[in-house]
Amino acid sequence: MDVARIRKDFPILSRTINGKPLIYLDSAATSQKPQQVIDTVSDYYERINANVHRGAYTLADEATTAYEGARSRVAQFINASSSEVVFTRGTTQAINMIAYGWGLDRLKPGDKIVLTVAEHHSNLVPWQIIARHTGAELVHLGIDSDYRIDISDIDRIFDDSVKIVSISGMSNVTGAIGPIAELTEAAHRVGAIMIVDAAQSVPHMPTDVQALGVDFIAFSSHKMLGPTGIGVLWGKRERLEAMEPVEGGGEMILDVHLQESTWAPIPHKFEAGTPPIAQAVGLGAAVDYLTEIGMENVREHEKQITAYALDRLSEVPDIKIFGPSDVAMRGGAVSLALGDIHAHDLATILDEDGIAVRAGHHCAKPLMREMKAISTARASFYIYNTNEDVDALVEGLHKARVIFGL
Amino acid sequence: MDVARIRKDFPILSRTINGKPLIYLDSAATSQKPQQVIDTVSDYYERINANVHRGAYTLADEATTAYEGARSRVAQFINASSSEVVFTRGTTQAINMIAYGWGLDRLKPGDKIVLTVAEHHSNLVPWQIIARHTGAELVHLGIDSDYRIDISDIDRIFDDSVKIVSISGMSNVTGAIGPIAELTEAAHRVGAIMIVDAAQSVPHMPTDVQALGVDFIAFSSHKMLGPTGIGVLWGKRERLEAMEPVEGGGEMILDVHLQESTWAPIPHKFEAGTPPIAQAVGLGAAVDYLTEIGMENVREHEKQITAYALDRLSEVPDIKIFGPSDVAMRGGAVSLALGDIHAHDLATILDEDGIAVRAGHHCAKPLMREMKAISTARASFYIYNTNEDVDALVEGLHKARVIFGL
Amino acid sequence: MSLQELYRGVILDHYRNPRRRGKLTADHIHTEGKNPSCGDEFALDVIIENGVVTDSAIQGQGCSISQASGSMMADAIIGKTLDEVQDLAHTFKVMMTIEEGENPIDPDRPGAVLGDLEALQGVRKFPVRIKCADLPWTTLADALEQATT
Amino acid sequence: MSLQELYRGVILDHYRNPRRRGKLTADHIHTEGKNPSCGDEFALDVIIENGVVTDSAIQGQGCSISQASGSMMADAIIGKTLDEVQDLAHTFKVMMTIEEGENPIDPDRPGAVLGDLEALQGVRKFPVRIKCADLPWTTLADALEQATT
Ligand SMILES: Cc1ncc(COP(=O)(O)O)c(C=O)c1O
Ligand SMILES: Cc1ncc(COP(=O)(O)O)c(C=O)c1O
Repeated sequence: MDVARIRKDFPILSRTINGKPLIYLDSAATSQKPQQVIDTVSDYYERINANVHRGAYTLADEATTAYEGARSRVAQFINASSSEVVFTRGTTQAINMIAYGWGLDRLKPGDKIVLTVAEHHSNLVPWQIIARHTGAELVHLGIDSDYRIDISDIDRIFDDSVKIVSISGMSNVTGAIGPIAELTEAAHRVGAIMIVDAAQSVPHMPTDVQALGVDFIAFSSHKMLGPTGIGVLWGKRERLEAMEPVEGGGEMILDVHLQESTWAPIPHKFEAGTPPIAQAVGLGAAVDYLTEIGMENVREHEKQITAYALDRLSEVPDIKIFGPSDVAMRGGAVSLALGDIHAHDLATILDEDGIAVRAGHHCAKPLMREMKAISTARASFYIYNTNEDVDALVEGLHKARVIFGL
Repeated sequence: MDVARIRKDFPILSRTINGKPLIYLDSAATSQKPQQVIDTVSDYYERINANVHRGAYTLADEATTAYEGARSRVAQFINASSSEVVFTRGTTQAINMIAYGWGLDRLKPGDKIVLTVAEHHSNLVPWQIIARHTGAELVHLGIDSDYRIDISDIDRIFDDSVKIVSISGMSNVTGAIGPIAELTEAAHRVGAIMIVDAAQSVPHMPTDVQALGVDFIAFSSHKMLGPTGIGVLWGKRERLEAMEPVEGGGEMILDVHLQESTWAPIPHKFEAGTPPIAQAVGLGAAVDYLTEIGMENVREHEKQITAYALDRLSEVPDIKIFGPSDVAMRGGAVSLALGDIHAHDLATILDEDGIAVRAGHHCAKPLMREMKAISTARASFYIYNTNEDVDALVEGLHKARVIFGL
Repeated sequence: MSLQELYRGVILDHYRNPRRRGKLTADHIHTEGKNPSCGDEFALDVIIENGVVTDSAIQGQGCSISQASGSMMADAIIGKTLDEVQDLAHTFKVMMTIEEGENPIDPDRPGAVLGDLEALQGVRKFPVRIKCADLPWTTLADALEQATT
Repeated sequence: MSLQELYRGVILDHYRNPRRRGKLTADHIHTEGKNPSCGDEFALDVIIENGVVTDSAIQGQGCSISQASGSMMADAIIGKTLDEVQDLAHTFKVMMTIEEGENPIDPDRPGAVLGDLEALQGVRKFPVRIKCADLPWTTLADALEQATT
């Protein structure tokens, strides 16, 4: 994998921040975009733009072909069939769609939804809302001392009352890879559906939904080189067919009468209204870009850089790292605290040197409480990051220690 | 208004279709985009791209400023305050948000939702879904012989059981402008909330939510020169504050615990997950573009071209036009049928000359039934259309008559 | 000029005077198809006795291409065995570039292979319209599947 | 160098040794503020007798800027009349470019106008952080509103 060549594709990397070249270490929040993706979107608007699915003229047909072509590329990317790929606004909307579409009519008091304390708010709050509407109960698996999900108790927890299990494939805070295989086995044993919040895993490692064996996964375009405003809900055909659409409107119907309507086949029944067309086309280009590099190579590159980062960071006095130390068990999101320096101050100090890291609760407040951290600074890596970026980070941390008199 | 100069801003207008210059008459489905909007989106990705609201570094701050700046420009465009502007995926999602967020907890059997037979599926199906969940009842106002909403019966229909009224500001099929003032008065008299599906009206005429006096409006960016993948829900402050968020996730929370959460203030409580950031910024540029032209001028231009079209089209033998003849009562979406030529065939014949018109039910099947039309061809105009475009359309219709031996 | 090729006289004739329009009363198989994108609808009644199509009738509404294709199809299948109907469908779909194969049509002997149906050849140049021509054939495929299970 | 200006010794001192940290027991006004974007939290207890602030205490957690600003504020308001506190808040917000006005600070006489609070001047160069410095002052504004209604 030729990182130097890859970097040339990302126009933002030639920007300077406070007079220093940008060192972007916040890809877990959102990734940067290669020129190929940016140009694909512009080109769509400049040459093809029309509404999809409803037109008998050339442009409308080209737009539909571009939109549906993006769907089949995304499907291929995760080894799924096109009709199982639903375009949503993002991971968050996808999870909400499952919560409402699967949960609202099916769940009843006493039913259980199994989550973990390490989930992103997007995989906590929708279930709280559905629990309130249905009387179902939320159960949360804990984390162990290595920041991984503790599954020692699952035999006790999983009984027939468990209807839904939803956990993240990779934590956006600790980087820990989730115990998908074990939980899928446990979920299916009791007849529950298994959902993976794949917002962090799909962008950073190969994903094969057939091999995973789960029922639903959700991910976002903007974290995998694609445009904002679009994400993906993948579901097994029979699950999608059995699920109710949440939103009603144009495109998702077969027929509409004044009092009632029938739904289009999947995936369209879940895509009410004009979809994010240009964004889908852009996501298609992002998927092409990643496929060209090879997701195995993406994963290897990130393992290497994360190992280097964990190693170099351990040199810094007063540092605490929240996450597994074995890179085989984790992705490239590295959360840390440095002495009594607040993460927000750390971010400001690093920003002076052009280094962008996230500071805060990373939309995972329950996990922060669990880890007894109010906020952490997080550096996260992607295909355009280098060991030199890590060096700059380490140097910045040393500087922060000096400024704060540590 | 200098249409020739405006046309130069739209790169797609220099495209040829089947060897002929594109004549785009489908802006009611989606509008074309000026270079200014396309470049704003590219520039965002090339220079600023970061996730919003959660960053302490320069890029994240710039991204947040760009995103929130777009919100305040949209607010100004409709004379609202920023905190009342919620970014959604589009009109469809906005209406669904009101249906679920206002209706799910409040409606009960016997309550009525007043709609019309002329609504777009996006303003029919969400209410059917909520009616099913709550037991509320749907009541539909009819249309009169001039294709306008028949309000002769509203005194009988409006009583205390009416809780929600939702109608379109301008029909995407007939072009008819909705009786907003009369229905708002009737709705508020019985304590119901008044919603306007403004998908067709906001792009084509000045909108002042203060003057309208309604409770909610919904519209889509892609129909008003902006990117796909984003739309707007505007609501009166007290209404938004009283409404439940539908989707849960990041960004929309104040605090999250394992079992329950509290919501951020409006508008954020309705924006779960990473929002369509680049799309918001693009919509901001679209709003700037329209403001520069002046919405009064947009409306005047469209009245002129629609009057010309209605006049020229009436020359064509065997034609039937579905919509009001007085341009003061209507916008620029002109639906028509030509003898026994199916709309789909008409669209194909026109496409041979580069003319893009929509054919079908226009996501308004109940209205089509009401009008006893299975499908119509629809030409719709925007700022870049000229009388010559209308001439080409008329010529194409004559040609279709010859091909079909009329 | 390709529009002329698309809208040949025989197509407009089938559109305006559809053959076998109506419903069957004797025991029959009924299947329906829709093109939600353009609103075309088509329904087929068919009677199959001893592996041979003995009667057919069609209902529906839509564009000239879908309706003419259905009218021609309803006529063409009469008296054919199920295998022959399958062959016909395949030949049609190859002509329409829906299935793989070499175009079976001989330009020097119009109508020799598919009869009236050959008039739909012009649709090949209008990819958007191919699904219109194909709609009746998906209802036929459904009917054949019902007949053999 | 502007980072040094931002993180002056007096700020780090207030961050690490916040003045008036704790809760009041006597009758007092309590207000709270949050910056959801960065997680900063701040809460203020204040006693106002005869139009004069007689006691204050602070709670909360967050970055050095928000916590130092709160510590300094809690000290600065003691003994001031409500009008004087309003003036102080306005002067502070002008210094932070949150409200309009000419920067009240005289660089030749550091501390002359706002005391320790002047150390927060450096925040002006970090627009992202201005809301951190301002957080305690929004809780103060809420407290003043409660006191006067
Ligand atoms: C009147 C009307 N309402 C609602 C919509 C739905 O808008 P969208 O598809 O952008 O959600 C449209 C456009 O398709 C429309 O014309
Ligand atoms: C693990 C995880 N889940 C869900 C999300 C939500 O994704 P989005 O904000 O794109 O909807 C994120 C990213 O913010 C994430 O990291």
